[in-house]
Amino acid sequence: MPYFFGCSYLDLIGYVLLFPLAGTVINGFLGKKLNKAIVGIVGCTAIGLSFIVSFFVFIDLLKLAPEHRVFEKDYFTWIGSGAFEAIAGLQVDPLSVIMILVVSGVGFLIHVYSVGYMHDDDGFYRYFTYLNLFTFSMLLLVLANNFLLMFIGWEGVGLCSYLLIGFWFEKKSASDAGMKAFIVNRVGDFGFILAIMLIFVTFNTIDFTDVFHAAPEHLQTGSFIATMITLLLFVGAVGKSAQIPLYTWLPDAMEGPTPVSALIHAATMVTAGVYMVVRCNVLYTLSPFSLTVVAVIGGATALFAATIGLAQNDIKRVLAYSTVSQIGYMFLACGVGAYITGIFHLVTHAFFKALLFLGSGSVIHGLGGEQDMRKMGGLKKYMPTTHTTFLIGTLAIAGIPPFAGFFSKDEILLDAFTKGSLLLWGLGAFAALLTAFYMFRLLFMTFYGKSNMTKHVEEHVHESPMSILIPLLVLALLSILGGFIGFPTASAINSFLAPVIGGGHHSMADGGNLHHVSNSLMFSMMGISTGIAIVGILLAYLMYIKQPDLPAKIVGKFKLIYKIIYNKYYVDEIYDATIVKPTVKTSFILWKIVDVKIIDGFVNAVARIVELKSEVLKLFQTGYVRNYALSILLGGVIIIVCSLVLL
Amino acid sequence: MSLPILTIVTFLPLAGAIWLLFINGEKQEKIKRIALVIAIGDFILSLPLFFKFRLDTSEFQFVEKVSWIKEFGISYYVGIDGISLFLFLLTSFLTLICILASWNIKDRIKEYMIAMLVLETGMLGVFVSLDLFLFYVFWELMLIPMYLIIGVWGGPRRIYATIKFFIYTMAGSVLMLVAIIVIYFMNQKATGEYTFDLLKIYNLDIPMGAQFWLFLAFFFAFAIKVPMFPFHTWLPDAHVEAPTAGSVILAGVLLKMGTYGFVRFSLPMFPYASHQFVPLIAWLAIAGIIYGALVAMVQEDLKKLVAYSSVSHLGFVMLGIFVFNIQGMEGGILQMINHGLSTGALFLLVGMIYERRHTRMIADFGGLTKKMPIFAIFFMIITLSSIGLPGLNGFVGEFLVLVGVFKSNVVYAVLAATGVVLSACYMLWMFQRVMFNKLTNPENKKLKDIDKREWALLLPITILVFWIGIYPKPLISRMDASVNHLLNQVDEKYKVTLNRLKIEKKEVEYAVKEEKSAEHTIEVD
Amino acid sequence: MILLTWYLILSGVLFTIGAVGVLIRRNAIVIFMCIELMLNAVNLAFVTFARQLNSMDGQIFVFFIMTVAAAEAAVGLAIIIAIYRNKATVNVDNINLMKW
Amino acid sequence: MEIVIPPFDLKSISPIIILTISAMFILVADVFFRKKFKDSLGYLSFLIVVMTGMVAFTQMGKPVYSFSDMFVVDNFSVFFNLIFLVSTAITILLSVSYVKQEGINYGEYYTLILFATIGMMLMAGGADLLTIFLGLEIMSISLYVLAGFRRDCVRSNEASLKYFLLGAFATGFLLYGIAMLYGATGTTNIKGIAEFLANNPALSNPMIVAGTSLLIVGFGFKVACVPFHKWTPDVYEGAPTAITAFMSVGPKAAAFAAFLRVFLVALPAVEQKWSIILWVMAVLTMTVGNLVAIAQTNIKRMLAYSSIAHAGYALMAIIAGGDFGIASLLFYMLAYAFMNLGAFAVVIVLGRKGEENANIEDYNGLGYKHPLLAVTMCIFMFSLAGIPPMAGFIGKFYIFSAAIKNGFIILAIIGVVNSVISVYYYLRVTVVMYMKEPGREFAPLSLSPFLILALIVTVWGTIHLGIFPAKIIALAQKSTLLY
Repeated sequence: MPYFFGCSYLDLIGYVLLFPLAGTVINGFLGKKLNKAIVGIVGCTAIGLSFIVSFFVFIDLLKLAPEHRVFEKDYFTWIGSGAFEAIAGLQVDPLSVIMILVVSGVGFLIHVYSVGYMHDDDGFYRYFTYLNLFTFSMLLLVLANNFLLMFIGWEGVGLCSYLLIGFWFEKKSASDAGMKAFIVNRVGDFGFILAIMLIFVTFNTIDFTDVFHAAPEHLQTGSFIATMITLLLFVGAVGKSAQIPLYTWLPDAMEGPTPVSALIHAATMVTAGVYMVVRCNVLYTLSPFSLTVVAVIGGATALFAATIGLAQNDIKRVLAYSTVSQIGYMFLACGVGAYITGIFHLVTHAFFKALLFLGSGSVIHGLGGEQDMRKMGGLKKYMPTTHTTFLIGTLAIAGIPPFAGFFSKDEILLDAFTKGSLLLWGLGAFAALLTAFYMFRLLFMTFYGKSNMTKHVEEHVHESPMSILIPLLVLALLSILGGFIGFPTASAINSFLAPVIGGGHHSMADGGNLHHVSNSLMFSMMGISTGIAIVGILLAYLMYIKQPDLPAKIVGKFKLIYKIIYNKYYVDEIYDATIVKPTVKTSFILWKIVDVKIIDGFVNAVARIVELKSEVLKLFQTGYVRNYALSILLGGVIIIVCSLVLL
Repeated sequence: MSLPILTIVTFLPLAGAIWLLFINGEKQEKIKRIALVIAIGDFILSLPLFFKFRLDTSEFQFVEKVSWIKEFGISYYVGIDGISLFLFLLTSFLTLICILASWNIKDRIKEYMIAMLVLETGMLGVFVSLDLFLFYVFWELMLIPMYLIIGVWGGPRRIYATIKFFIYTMAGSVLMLVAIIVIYFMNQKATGEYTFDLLKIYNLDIPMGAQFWLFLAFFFAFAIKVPMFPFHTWLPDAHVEAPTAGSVILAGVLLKMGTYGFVRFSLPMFPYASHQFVPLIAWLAIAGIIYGALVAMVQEDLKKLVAYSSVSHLGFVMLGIFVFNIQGMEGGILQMINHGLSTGALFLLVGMIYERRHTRMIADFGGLTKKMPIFAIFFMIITLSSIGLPGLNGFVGEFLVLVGVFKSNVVYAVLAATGVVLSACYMLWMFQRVMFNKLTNPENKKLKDIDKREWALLLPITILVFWIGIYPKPLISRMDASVNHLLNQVDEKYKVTLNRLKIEKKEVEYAVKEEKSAEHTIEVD
Repeated sequence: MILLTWYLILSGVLFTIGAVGVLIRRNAIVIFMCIELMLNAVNLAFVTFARQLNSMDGQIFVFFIMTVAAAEAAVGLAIIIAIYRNKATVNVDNINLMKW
Repeated sequence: MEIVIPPFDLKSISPIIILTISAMFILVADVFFRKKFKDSLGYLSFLIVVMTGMVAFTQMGKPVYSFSDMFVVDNFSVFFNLIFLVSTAITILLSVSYVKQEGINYGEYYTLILFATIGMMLMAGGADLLTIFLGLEIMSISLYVLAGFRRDCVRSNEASLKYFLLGAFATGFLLYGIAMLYGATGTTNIKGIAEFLANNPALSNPMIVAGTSLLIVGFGFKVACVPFHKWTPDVYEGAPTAITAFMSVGPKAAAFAAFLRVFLVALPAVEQKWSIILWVMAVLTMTVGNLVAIAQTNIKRMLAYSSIAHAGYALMAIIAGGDFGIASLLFYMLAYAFMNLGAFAVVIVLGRKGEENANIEDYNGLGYKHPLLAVTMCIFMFSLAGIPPMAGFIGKFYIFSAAIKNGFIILAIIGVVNSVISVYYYLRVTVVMYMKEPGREFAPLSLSPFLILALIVTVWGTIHLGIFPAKIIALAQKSTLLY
């Protein structure tokens, strides 16, 4: 077996972080001087290398016996104050390995893609600096061996998304979106940070392993503390993973460059919430209530976002809402206790959603920046490769076997049905229908039917360069095969992740979660979900290919509903009216009235009173000798009287 | 410690100031150079304190003691421990930065530099003095140069601002003077010795009633300096009118004197009262955190915004100090330093664009990033550090404070944590309006990016920002011993008082019982 | 035989008259005379006490007071003359350049 | 029977004798000097004062009584004598060029100053109400004249008239008070009174109480405390600046010396009455002085009110009493002498014949026209405001400590609050000097070597007493024993 300087590859885990960081530093300091080719190469190699290392780490981990597949490496004490100690240390276990593989793998492809996509942008080096920094933070997030270090990555990815959303900072909408993303995430982090403190106060440590070991002894199931911790953590997850009620930033985030949307707002960052929930599954298992909350929020979001997706015309926004909804699925899975399924869907989703975004990017690129689907159509003949890959992606997300999405989504629905309730299953199933529908709507509007492009655009439209197409092809491949790591059931991923679930010490608790499900049920489920998907597709076909005037009619029928959906249920407006505006107004009052008028007014009033007194008192100094004499006499008399009588 | 390093570091600037007195004011370059050399020298001299500092003891180190006014038992008694060490270093560091930052001041440069150096001596003195009287002398002494700096080199409303600053601060501190004298005589009654020696007075056990009033007197002095809500209104005025360097010093060091005072004097001398006052102070601090953040959000003047953000940040510090546990205390001290660095840097940055554009109105800016990318990078980093992004200095302090607070009172912690969200709001919003969006204002079209000098100003601070953010151990480990000792000291004295309380209560009950039984007997016969 | 008390009362009355005079008269000279009156009231008191206690101190004191009064008179008149030179008035109510 | 001549020991009053003789000599010499040599009279009297100072200093040590207990030389009086001599010396330094410039360069000027000094010394050393009365009169009469020394100037005349009339008026009260005490106790000797009151009921005796109150009126007038303060601003404004400086320091100190001796030695039995009265007076004095000073535009007048305020602080020392109180008063008076004389010195330096430039606006931008002078003024202002490391701070600190030590904490708090108020108007001077642009050209300074010397001495005193007060404090503590 290949060893590196005689030490196991696990010891090299640090390099997974080091390479992206190095890339960041190089591009950050020298990028301005270097020419674009080098910047691109540096950016890509950094991630490429860390992918390779991750791969070897993965291999090494496989060599270990399943229940020993936990490797921790502490570097230095980051914060140590009294009993509180936060170590800068990394933890390699099946879960984190899968994550780093996905992050660095997909990340690498998207870096390559970006070289072509961003080529004409003069912020090129800036872009790659941010992107590398993001990859670093994301890897840190998944590799961290304690909550606080994870929090660094957590906020780091938030920062990068802020920077990248606002990458074209001269566009106000872009910088607004960036700010919105950061602040909404902060709201989530507010919960997260409180959770960390609560964990520390409860367990007197914030190290994953220790906490998860201690948890079952410390807290009995359903205890208040456990619920509080998990809910607070979930607040963080909701913020990061754009779930109800904090999802509003994600669609706006589409202001950023498309590869960014692919990497950060589809494949990796937004799924951090799911990762965190799974990482803390031990805690969640201790609190059924929180689990229910997670499931319900997930299911609701899945459906809610899907409905919005129906009526969007901006190609990226449709994908954004589908992302929100897909993450909803993942939480749904976690919520019903099928953590592994959640991760499974996370992985497949990473593949096909990245693919879809990159595809849409290719389209936008080809159309010279056009994002409105109503101005597209019939692109099939112009950009065949893009079309093919995009089709694959769409099939995958719609859940048509044997594409990746099918297996994961189907498993989620199954779990929802078996472990959850019919309601949850209903939510999921209906969302699946809608998903299939709006994704194919997107596909048809973009690639089929007659072209609605302007002449000008039509002349220039072209297939994208290789650097864009190659990543598409690779991802397409993954979207096709990705599903088989989770099939047949009781499969690789299950057994591989099993140790992580339940803190590893009572292993296989959840591992073979499908054993006790009869095959008949399983296959009927598969049938149903496939059926649902196909129905959705047919609907889309009917409305957007067969009778293109149908949508208009329907809209005409349900004007109100359409209007509401089209305006995303006015959620942004509601937030603005109920939270943003009042806050600003109060602040103004506090400043103009409380601060200036009352507090400072009081201070100045004191001074003025003193001056006034002085003006008055000096008038007693009349300048007449006799008044002076009088005051002496009176003074004397008063003193005598006082000393004789009063005192 | 043979070499009186503290004295040298403290008084070197004063010596420099005196030297400058005798230099012709026309020779601006020369004057600037001398001042700079002095500041650099002072900073370098202060570094050994950091490296030679012994981690294993809570004793005061580098101690020097010389009788000053024997008749009153006043001595020149200086020394530092883990609590003052960093504030001391911060002072010498920031003064250096400030003198470099004032390079473009044209008029009365001589007087300016003299004021700066005298100010440095005053500030350093405050942090090292272990004699109440000496402390008070430095505390007041440092007012004069600051008053001149604001008043002479300040903006249009400088006179109002500076007089307000001076009198407001003075009003607070005179009560402290009375309190100091009272303690002095109490100690004399108790031990028969006339002394202002802080360490001896630590051992004085002050009756509870007296503690209450004495604490209050000190509280006003310090709370005004911090400034705690609602004693903060001098701060925005002073900041807005002060020249850049003035603001930097004001935010970076002067405010810390208040918080430092609480740690060094109020807590160990009046443990009982401190505990009694926790609710009041905590709520004021929380009010400050939220109020400061909200008011900062809607400011139109950059400096005002930063000023109010200081109110908010120092709320954290106060909260951390008054939870009486190690995380809170260390977080608080660390946060003092962080705030000194990041807010100081913010004022520097604001000063830089002010020098170029002669306006601080946020509305006049926008899209600067296009013209000044490097500036933008620094500005971004500092902004992030001030909103406490993990990995930068701000986070470490803030988080430790929150942990400490959480341990003692969850409600406080939750309320305080909202400050984390709010700070992101006002800072990022400000950043966006200044640096992002289209560069519309033609005035801004000809802006130049930062030059070498400004690099030299920002780079060291940025490095520290990262260092403290990523590897704060060297700082925290130096605090540990002292903070632990302080907390134990406070705790023990507090317990003693409590026990006395119990005993007295018992006696009362006992007496009552006695009477009862007596009456009973009477009834009997 | 007249009780010493009467002398004291007389001196008190004199003193009061003098004081009141200072307050109500406008002419600097007259005011000064009133002050002299007050001093003489004091003298009377001293003498009375001296008599009562039959000790000399009081009477000696009186001598000193008279001397001092004389000196004061000299200076005072000089001052009044000086002011008359410049202002051609000795009415104290017109002499209030300096006030507040 | 043979007449016993009580022993009298001239050595004990040697400073006074020296001064008297030289004063008279100057008076005579004046006749023979031609106008342009008149300065030498100034130099001469300065030398005399310095010499006297040396002699006086040698008297430190064990107390000496003489003239049948009419006069005492104890450290207390010696310390005060030094204060007087310092202030006199500095005043003379201020005067030499000033009198020339004002055209009042007559020999009497110095003579009178010296006589005033003699009066002060008598007051400080007076062990008998008679001596004190004499000293007070000698001092006052010379001052009446000095106040009106600019004969051609109406304001000067007015000043002296007001001072004279009111001074005499107040003397009346003082004397009546003495008379009553005499009547009640049968003696005017301070120790005698003390002994009598120690053995007889004091509080119940209306005559003693009334007498005490009348003494308060008399001394209160001299130290200018409310409500007997009204003459101060007018007289200070009208009098020649040098004399104003002198009056604000020497006579005030002398009055305090006598005040303190009489009340702490002779009338401790009545303390519980007068301490309350003085308490109220001190509060009124501080507050009124500081408040009204804020509204002043003329710097001499402002300093007049500030001196009233300082009288209020000094009263605290008497109220506090005890060694601490006495020592603090001694120290405070010395510190006050330096800083106040210094401030007036600056005023004189800026003054012109005719136009005194005594309006605060006249100081606009001084900091940049005459930086050094401005710095000096700042030092005095900060010292008067009681900001470390100046003498004023230590002085205030000392007095407040005394008050607190003896349990007058409320009084101390009122005191410190007042000193905050005072900061406001002292700062205003520095504000106009540094933060306002010069309104008009400054006339060239009238700096004579003597003035410069005076400035140096005062600055040195102000700072030295601020930073190294130990020796003086020790001396003051040695001088607290009263006999």
